[in-house]
Amino acid sequence: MTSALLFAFSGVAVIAIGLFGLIGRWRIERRVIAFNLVGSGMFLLFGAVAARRAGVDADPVPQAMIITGIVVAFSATALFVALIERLVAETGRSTLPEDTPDEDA
Amino acid sequence: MNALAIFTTVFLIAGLFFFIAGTIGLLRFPDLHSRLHALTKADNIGLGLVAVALMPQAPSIFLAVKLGLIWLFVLLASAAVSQLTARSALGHRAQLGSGETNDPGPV
Amino acid sequence: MHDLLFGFAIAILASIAASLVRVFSGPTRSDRVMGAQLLGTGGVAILLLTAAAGGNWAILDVAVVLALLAAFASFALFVSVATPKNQSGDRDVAEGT
Amino acid sequence: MTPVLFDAGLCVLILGVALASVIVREAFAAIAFFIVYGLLVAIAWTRLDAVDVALAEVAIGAGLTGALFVGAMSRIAQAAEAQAAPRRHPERLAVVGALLLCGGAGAALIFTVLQLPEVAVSLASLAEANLALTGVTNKVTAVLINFRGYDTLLESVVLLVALIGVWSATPDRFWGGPPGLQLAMTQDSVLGFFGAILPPVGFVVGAYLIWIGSSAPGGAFQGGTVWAAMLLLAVLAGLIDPPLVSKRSLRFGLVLGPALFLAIGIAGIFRGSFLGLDPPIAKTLTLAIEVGLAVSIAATLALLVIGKPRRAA
Repeated sequence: MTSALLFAFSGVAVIAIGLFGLIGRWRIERRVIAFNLVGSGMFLLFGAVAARRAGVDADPVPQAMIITGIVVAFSATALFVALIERLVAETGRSTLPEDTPDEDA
Repeated sequence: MNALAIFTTVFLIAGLFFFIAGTIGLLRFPDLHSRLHALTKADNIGLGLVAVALMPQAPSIFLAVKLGLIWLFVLLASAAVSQLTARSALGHRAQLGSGETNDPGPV
Repeated sequence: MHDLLFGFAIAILASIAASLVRVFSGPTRSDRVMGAQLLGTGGVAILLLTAAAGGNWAILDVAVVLALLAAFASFALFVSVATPKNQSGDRDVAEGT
Repeated sequence: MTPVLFDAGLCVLILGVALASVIVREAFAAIAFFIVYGLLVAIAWTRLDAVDVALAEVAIGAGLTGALFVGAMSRIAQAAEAQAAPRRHPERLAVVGALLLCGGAGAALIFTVLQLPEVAVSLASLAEANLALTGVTNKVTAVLINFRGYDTLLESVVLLVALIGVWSATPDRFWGGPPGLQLAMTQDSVLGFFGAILPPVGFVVGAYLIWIGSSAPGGAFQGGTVWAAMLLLAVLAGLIDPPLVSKRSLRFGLVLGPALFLAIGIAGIFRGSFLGLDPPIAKTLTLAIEVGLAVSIAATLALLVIGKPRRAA
């Protein structure tokens, strides 16, 4: 099934884009979005690879696992956000210490 | 092509017209309020025509009613959001230049 | 009919793709919300079309949830636009500097 | 031919939106793009014949995650106001290195996908063969509640742990207070009107999704998420206040689903196996678990979006 392969490759590309955001962005709130893209790309890759078999009913097991994954990813993101908020409240910055530019930089 | 198919096609073409017109308006109109006006055409009429077009294709009355309900939901949401958008734009114009700064800009 | 419906779905996809420009360039937050809102409506239309084309009417439920949640997301975005102490944002007035 | 064209267009759009959410300058626009991304991926799931996943994606990926980001972004922006804007451009070498790394990772993944056997290994026929024992006809629901019930049970516990984690980030002086901030626009008439109309409709839709989940796409996660969104809408519109995190009835609602699931699972030991649902009453048990889970999921997800207490009780 060509379409499934198409979506699988898109999933790969989304993972790569998210990875780039994760590396290339310094503000943590942007990194959270990038991180979610990586996760979503992986779900898409997983689901599309599982859906390659044309003509037969879709496999329910990967679908169930992806639904579980989406919910867990959301809860992890919420935890992530709460920790960032605390970090910002403590430090006044939304970048990690090692990414904060020196005053003379 | 039977009568139902013609009905569907005609309504879909009309719906598509409103979607494209709405998008062009959203892109080309000069200010927020006229853009909003264009947007609501796509929301309200475009989707409505698509929903009506597909009703004869639905295998049961229940599904045809569901198509109508979906349109109704979008209509309701769009009306309220548009109202809020328009009002917020007016409100912000009033306090122009008061304490609004540009985003520091993430790198 | 199947191909015809997909043809219309492609056309609407192209149309909402164009409205992404508004989400990208703004200039105000309200503009971005409006662009996203048009994408939501177009997404609903596409779901209706593909549901009819494939005869997979369960997709209509996705459209119902999308209609509800798009409204919810618009509201969440909107509340952030309208929060008075909003220091972070881009300009919310086209002619502002 | 046209469906493939449609899929190709959809893929291009998904990639464009994902890229835009990473490179666009304003954080607000990035969030708007992320919401649009979730919507487009949901359409992709329907194209992959995974309507259950599409429902979960559109509700959580597009709706709730967007709301979570928006709330977090404005709070972070307020707190980090004093932050000197470090608007520096990364060194060109670093960008090239990052691009190479990401491109390499992508190429490796594509190579792996191409190495996979032509025909995907599928458990579909196995699920099909045992479907009659579960009393439901939606295979995804059968997998979630019955075949791989332990997965779902643990997941519902993970949600609770995440919520405890979020609450743990509360500064001491606010502990016991209601979560979230006082909203500025509780008196807005349009929002109030809309907030009064939409939640009842949404609650019916959520209940419908949970009910239909046994025979068609839907279920506890999808229905529970719609409920969560409606709860949040009512909070946004100022119709209800978030409860104190120390409230006993709230805590009861949070653990209802996992506790019920666990209790039924333990009862299953005496009839055969842990988490095994007795075939004659499997449908009833499944529905009971789904309703309990949906209540807990709705409460937990809504509270995860609202976040930790930010004012004293």
